[in-house]
Amino acid sequence: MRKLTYAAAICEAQCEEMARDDRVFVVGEDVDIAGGVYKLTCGIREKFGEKRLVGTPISEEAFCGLAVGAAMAGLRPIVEIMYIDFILMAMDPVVNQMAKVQFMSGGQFRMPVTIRAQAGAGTAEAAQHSQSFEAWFAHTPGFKVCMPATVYDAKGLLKSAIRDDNPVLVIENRVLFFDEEEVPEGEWTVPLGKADVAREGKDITLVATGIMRRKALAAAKALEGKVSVEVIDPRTIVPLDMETILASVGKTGRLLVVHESPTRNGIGAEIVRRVVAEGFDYLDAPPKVFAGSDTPIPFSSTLEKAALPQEETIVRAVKEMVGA
Amino acid sequence: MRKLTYAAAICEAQCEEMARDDRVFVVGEDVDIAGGVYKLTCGIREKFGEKRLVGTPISEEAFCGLAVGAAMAGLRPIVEIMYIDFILMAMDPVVNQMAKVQFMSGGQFRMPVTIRAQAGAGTAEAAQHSQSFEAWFAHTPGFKVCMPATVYDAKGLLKSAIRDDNPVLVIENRVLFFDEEEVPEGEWTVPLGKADVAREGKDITLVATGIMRRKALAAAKALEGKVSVEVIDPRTIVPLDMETILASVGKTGRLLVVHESPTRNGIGAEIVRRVVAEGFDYLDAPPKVFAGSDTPIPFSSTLEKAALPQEETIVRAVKEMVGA
Amino acid sequence: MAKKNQSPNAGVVAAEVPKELKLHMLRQMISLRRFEEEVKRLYCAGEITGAIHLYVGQEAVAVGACACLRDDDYATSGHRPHGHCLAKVFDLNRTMAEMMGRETGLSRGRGGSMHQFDKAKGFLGGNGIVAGGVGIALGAAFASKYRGTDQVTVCFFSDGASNQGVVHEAMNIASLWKLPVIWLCENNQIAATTTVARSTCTPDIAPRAEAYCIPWAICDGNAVLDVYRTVGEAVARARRGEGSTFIECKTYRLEPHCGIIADQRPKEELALWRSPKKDCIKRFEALLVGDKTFTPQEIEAMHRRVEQEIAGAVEFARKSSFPAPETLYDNVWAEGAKS
Amino acid sequence: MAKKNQSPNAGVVAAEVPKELKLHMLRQMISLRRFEEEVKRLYCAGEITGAIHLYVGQEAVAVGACACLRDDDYATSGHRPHGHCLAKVFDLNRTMAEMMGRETGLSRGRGGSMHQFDKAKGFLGGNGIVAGGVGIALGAAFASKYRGTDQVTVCFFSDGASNQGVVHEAMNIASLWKLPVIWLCENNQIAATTTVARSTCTPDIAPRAEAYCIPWAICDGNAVLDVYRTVGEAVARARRGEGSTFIECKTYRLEPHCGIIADQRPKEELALWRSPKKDCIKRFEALLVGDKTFTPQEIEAMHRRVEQEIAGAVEFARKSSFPAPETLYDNVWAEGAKS
Ligand SMILES: Cc1ncc(C[n+]2csc(CCOP(=O)(O)OP(=O)(O)O)c2C)c(N)n1
Ligand SMILES: Cc1ncc(C[n+]2csc(CCOP(=O)(O)OP(=O)(O)O)c2C)c(N)n1
Ligand SMILES: [Mg+2]
Ligand SMILES: [Mg+2]
Repeated sequence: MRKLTYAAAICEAQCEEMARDDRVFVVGEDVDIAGGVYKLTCGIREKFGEKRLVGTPISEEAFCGLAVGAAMAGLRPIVEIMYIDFILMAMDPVVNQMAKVQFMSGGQFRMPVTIRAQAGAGTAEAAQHSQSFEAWFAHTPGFKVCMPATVYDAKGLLKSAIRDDNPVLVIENRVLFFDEEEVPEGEWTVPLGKADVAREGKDITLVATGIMRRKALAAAKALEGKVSVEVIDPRTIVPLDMETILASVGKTGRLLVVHESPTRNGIGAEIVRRVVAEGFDYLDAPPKVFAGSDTPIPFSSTLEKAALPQEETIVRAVKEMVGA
Repeated sequence: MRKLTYAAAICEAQCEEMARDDRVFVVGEDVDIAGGVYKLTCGIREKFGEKRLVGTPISEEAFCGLAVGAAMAGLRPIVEIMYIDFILMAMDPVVNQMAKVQFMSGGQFRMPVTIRAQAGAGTAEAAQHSQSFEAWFAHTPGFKVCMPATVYDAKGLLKSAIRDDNPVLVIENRVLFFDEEEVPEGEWTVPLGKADVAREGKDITLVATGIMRRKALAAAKALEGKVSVEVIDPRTIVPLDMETILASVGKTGRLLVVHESPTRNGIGAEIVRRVVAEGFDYLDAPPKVFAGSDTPIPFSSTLEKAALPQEETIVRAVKEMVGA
Repeated sequence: MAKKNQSPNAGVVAAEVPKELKLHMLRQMISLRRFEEEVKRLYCAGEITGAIHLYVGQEAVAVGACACLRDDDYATSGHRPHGHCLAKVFDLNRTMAEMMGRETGLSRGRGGSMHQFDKAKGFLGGNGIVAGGVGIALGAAFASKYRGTDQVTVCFFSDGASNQGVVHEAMNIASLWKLPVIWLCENNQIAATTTVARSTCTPDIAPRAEAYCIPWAICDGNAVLDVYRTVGEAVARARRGEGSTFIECKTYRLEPHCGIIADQRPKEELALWRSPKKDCIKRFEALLVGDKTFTPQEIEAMHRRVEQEIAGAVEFARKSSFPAPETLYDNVWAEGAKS
Repeated sequence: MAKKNQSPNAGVVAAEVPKELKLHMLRQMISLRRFEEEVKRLYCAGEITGAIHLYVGQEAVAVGACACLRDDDYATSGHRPHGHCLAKVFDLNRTMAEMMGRETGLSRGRGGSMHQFDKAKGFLGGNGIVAGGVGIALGAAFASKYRGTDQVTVCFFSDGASNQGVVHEAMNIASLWKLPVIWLCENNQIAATTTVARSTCTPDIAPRAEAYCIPWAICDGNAVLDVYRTVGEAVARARRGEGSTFIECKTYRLEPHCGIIADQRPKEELALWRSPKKDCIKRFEALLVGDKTFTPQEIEAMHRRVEQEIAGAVEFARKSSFPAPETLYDNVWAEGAKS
C-alpha cells in the first residue's frame, strides 16, 4: 500500500483516464497554471500538454456551454468549477442544455461530460463559497451526482464518472483535499450507484453524505458501547443505492440522514421519502434528517459551526432517536 | 361578485400595489409593449407610465442583478421572468445575491423583490419551457415561494409578496391564465404561509400544489362515494403551513402529495419528511408522493401526458393507497 | 482588422455562382417558405401544438449560409430553427414529423419545433433558450480544432440574443483561441415585441465584434447571394485556421413572433417587406429570370414540385405513430436506466 | 464618442487639488496599506480565517475614485474589497472587526472579508462572485435615476471579471438608459493565476465600451491624482445626467492572489512594482514632498498615526464578542422567522 491525498487522487484519476482516451480533456479557470488553485490538475500539462488542459477566462457560462458542444461533437470534457457556487453562472448550459440534450434529441447525442466542483462549508469562506447543490441536481432529470468522501472513492468515482456517457456532477470537498489514506497501487474504479457501508452497527442507520461520513463515523465511535451505529455513505446521490440503505434500515429499524446542505428540501428528505415508501414496515421510529441550517453560511466561526452538523450534535441527535 | 381571469388578477394586483407604493416597479422582457407576451402587465403603462414599467433587453442576469441593487437602494422591484426556465440565466443574482444579502449584511439591507415567473408543462412547449423549480428555491435559504392556483390566490398572494420585505418567488401557471372565477370587488390579500383546504374529506389527505390542485379536486370528485378525499393546496411552499397539513393527516391517517415537477427530491419529499417527523403516529399507511416523471418534459402529447400526474392516474394512486 | 461590406453588387456574384447551386438555393428557399406556411396551417388546425416561431422572410440567410457548409460542418440555432434545420439537413419528412410529435421525427418527437437535431448532418439543435446555442457552437468549434479537422461551425442567432452575456464571453474565447466559428446574427429588427432601438444601444450589432478583434461584416440578409458570398469568405478563413468572424444579416420576419399572436408592427412596414422589392424569394427569382438562369415557367414548376414535397411530408408525418407512453424514460440517460 | 486619456501630467492636476484633499488621500492610502499588512499578519497568526484577497499595491484606485464620491453615492466591489470598503466607508474598527468575525463588524460578523456592507455610506458590498457586483451597481444607478437624484454609482472590478457576460449585458443597459454608473476596471494584469494575455483577446479592456457607445478612458492606476481626475470627470458627467463611463486603471497587485498561496509571477516584476518608481504610495509621497505640500517629517508622523489607528482597530475587534450561536437565524428573513 501507498499513501495518497484526496487532491492527488483527483489528479491521478484524470491522468489515467486521459491516457486511456484521447477525447478526454480538462477545461476550467486556472487549471493550466501550476495545477490549478487547489492543485487538482497537477501532472496533466506535463503528460498531455496545453491542448488537453484548457485554462479559460472567467466565463463559466461560455465554457460550460463549450463542454456541451464539444461533447456533442464527440469529445469527453471534464469541467472544473472552482467552487460549486460559481455553477450558478452556468445553470443554463448545465441544466437547460447538458442535462436534456440526450433526451431532447431522441438519443442521437450522448453527453459524456464530467463536472468536478468542490462544495461545502467549514473554512470560513462565507455564504457564496460554501454551498452544496446535490439536492438541486438530484431534482434535475439527466444528471448523475456523486460525492466522494474518501481518497479511494475520490479516484474511483471520478474515473467512473469520466467513463460514463451521461453528465455526472462530482462534488468534491476542499476540507478533505489534504486527507491522506492508504490506497492500492494502480487503477481502480468505484461504480456509480453503489453505497459503502462505512461501519456496521445494529441500533440505528446513519446515512451520511460527503464530509458528513467522517463526522458520522466520529459520532459512531463516540457512542461505542452505548449505541451501535451503522454508517452508510451513499457515495452516489443519483442513482441512489436504495438496496443497501433498505437492508440497513431493515436491520436497525431506525434512520437518521445527515448532510451538510440546508435541511429544507435537502437530499435527506428524498432519502426519507424513499425509505418510507419502500420500507415503512421496517421502521421502529420516525426517520429523521439532521442537516445544515436553513440559513446562508455565515462567516464567523461561532455561527458557521452552529450552522453545520458536528460530531457532538450528531451524537445528541442519535441519542434522541434511540432514547439513550 | 364579478368575474376575473387569473391573468387579469395578476395585472390588478400589480396595479393596486403600484398605486399604494411608488417604490414598486415592474421590470422584465417585453413587459412594456402591449402588456407583455402573456398580458400580465396590462394597464400598468396607462396608469403609471414607462418609468415604472421597464422593458429590458434579453439579459436576465443583468436585470435580475438590477433588481437586487435597486432593492438595496430602496426600491421594491417586481421582476417578470417570462418562463421560469429562463431564470437559469440569472441564478447568480437570484441565489448568490438576492437570497443572501439580508443575512450577509447583518440585516442592514432588506430585499423586497418579487419574482413572478410562470412555470409548468402541459402546453407542448417541451423541455426548456416546462420546468418548475419550487423545490430548488425551497432549498435556498432566504427565499419564500408561493404557487397560486386560483384567481383569488393569484391576486391575493401576489399582493402579499409585493408587500413582503423578503425575496418572494411567485410561480404562476400559464395553463391557468384564462381561467375565470367569481371574485370579490376591491382589494384582498392572502397571507404567505397559510394553506387552503380546498375540499374536506376523511379517508386521505391529498396535498396538491399549483395546477395539481385542480387535478386533485377532479380526482376527488371522481372518487366521490368511494373514497372521501381531503384536498389541501399549500399555496405557499416556503413557509409551509404544516399546521393545516398535520391536522388533516391527523384526521385521515393517509397522505399523498401530488406535484408536477419531477418526483426525485421534489417538494413532495420535503412534505413527507416533515409529516413523518412531526406526525408519524398519525399515519395509517406510508405517506407517498405522486409527481412528475424524472425526465425532461417531452414535446409529443402522448409522452407529455404520461410525464405528468393526470386525473385518472391520481385516482389510481389514491385507490392504491386506501386499498379501494 | 474589422471590415464592413454593405450590399455588394449581387449581380457580380451571381455570375460566379454555378447554375446548380442557384437552383439548389432557390429550391431550398421556396421549400423553407412553403414548409412554414404549411406549419402555420397545421398549427391553426390544431395538428401542430406548442410554441411555433416561423422563419418566413429570412430564408435567404439560412440558405445562403448553409450553402457554404459541408455535411460535416456544424450549425446551432435558437427558438426559430426550422429554416436553419431545413437548410442544413434538408429532410422535409422528418422535420415535419418532429413538428407533429411523431416517432419518425428528427428527435423522435421528443423535441418538437424548438429542439430538432440531426447528428448525421451536424445540426446541433434549435434551442428554447435565447442564445442557448452560443456556447454549444463554441464547443463544436473547439472540438474541430482539438481534432485538427477543418470543420467550421455556424452559430445562428438574432438581434435580441446578441444582448445575452454569453455572446460576449464566447466571442472573447473564440478570438483568444482562434476557433473556427461564425457568429451569424440575423438582425430582423425585433425580439418578440422589442425593437432593436429599445434593446440595443447601437444601431448595428456586428461592430461589437471589434471589441474582440473579430473581423465582421454587415450584409443584406434578403439577398441570398450576398449572404452566400459573405459567409463563404468567413468559412474559408475559418477553414484556413484564421479563426472567427461575425456577420450581421439585415432582414425582417414576416410573421408574428410566435404562433398567431397579434403583431404590433405597422401594416405598411410589413407590406413593404412582403413586396417584390424586399421579399428575398421574389428578389432572387427576379434576379435569376433577369440573367436568364431560369425561365418563369421553370420557377413555376419548381414551386409546384415543392408544394408536392411538402404535402408528402405532411402525409409522412400523419402516417407515423406517436411515441408510446412506455418509452417516456428513453434517453434520459445513455443506458436508458429508469431511476 | 470614445476618448482615451493616457497618463496625463499628474503635476498639473496636483496644483489644482486642495491640500486637505491631498492629506485625506494620502492618509487613506497609507491606512489601506497598513490595514492589509495587519490583516496578513493576523491571517498568518490564525486570528483571521477564510479567503483573504489583499489590496496591496492598488490603493490609488480606491482612494482616488472614492475621493470623488459623496456619502450618498454608491459603490460595489468584488472578492478584493477591503480597499474599496475602507475608501468609501473609512471605518477601520468595524471593518477589522468584520474581518475577525465579530458582532461589532460592519456585517455583524456574518460576511467576513468578502461581504462587508455599509448602508449608511452607500457601500453595497464586496462580493464572492467575480462580477457579482455588476448587476447590483446597475440597479443602484437605476434607483437614483428612478428617484431623480444626482447620486452616482461606481462599480469596481478587475480584468478577470471583465470577461463575465454580465458586464456586457450591464453596459448595454446602462448605455440604453443613460444610467449614472461608472465601470471602474482595475486592470492589475492578472486574475488568480491567469494573465490578461491568456484571458482577454485585447490588450486594453476599456475600448470594449465603444461597443456600447460608452465613453472610456485609460489611466495610470498607480497615480492617485490621475485616477481622481479621470473618475471626477466621469462622476460629473453622470451627475449631469449624461450617463455611464468606463475607466480602466492600469495597476498591479503586490501580494499573491489569495491568502499566502504561492505567486507564479517573476520576482523582478514584483520588485519593480514595489519600487519607488511604481509603488503608488511612494510615488504620491514623492510628489507631495517635491511640490512642498508636506515635509518628510509630516508624512512620517502620518505613518505613525495610522499605525496607531490600525492597532486600535485590532484592539477594538479583539475586545468585541463573537456572534452568539443562537443568533444564527437572524436576518435570513426580514422578520427573523425561523422556518
Ligand atoms: C433566455 C431566454 N429569455 C427569454 C426567452 C423568451 N423569448 C423567446 S424568443 C424571444 C425573442 C428573441 O428575439 P431574437 O433573439 O431577436 O430572435 P427572433 O425572434 O427575432 O428570431 C424571447 C424574449 C427565451 N426563450 N429565452
Ligand atoms: C463567478 C466566479 N468565478 C470564479 C471565482 C474564483 N475567483 C475568485 S477571484 C478570481 C480571479 C479574479 O480576477 P480579477 O477579476 O482580475 O480580480 P483580481 O483578483 O485581480 O482583483 C477567481 C477566478 C469566483 N469567485 N467567482
Ligand atoms: Mg430578432
Ligand atoms: Mg485582476
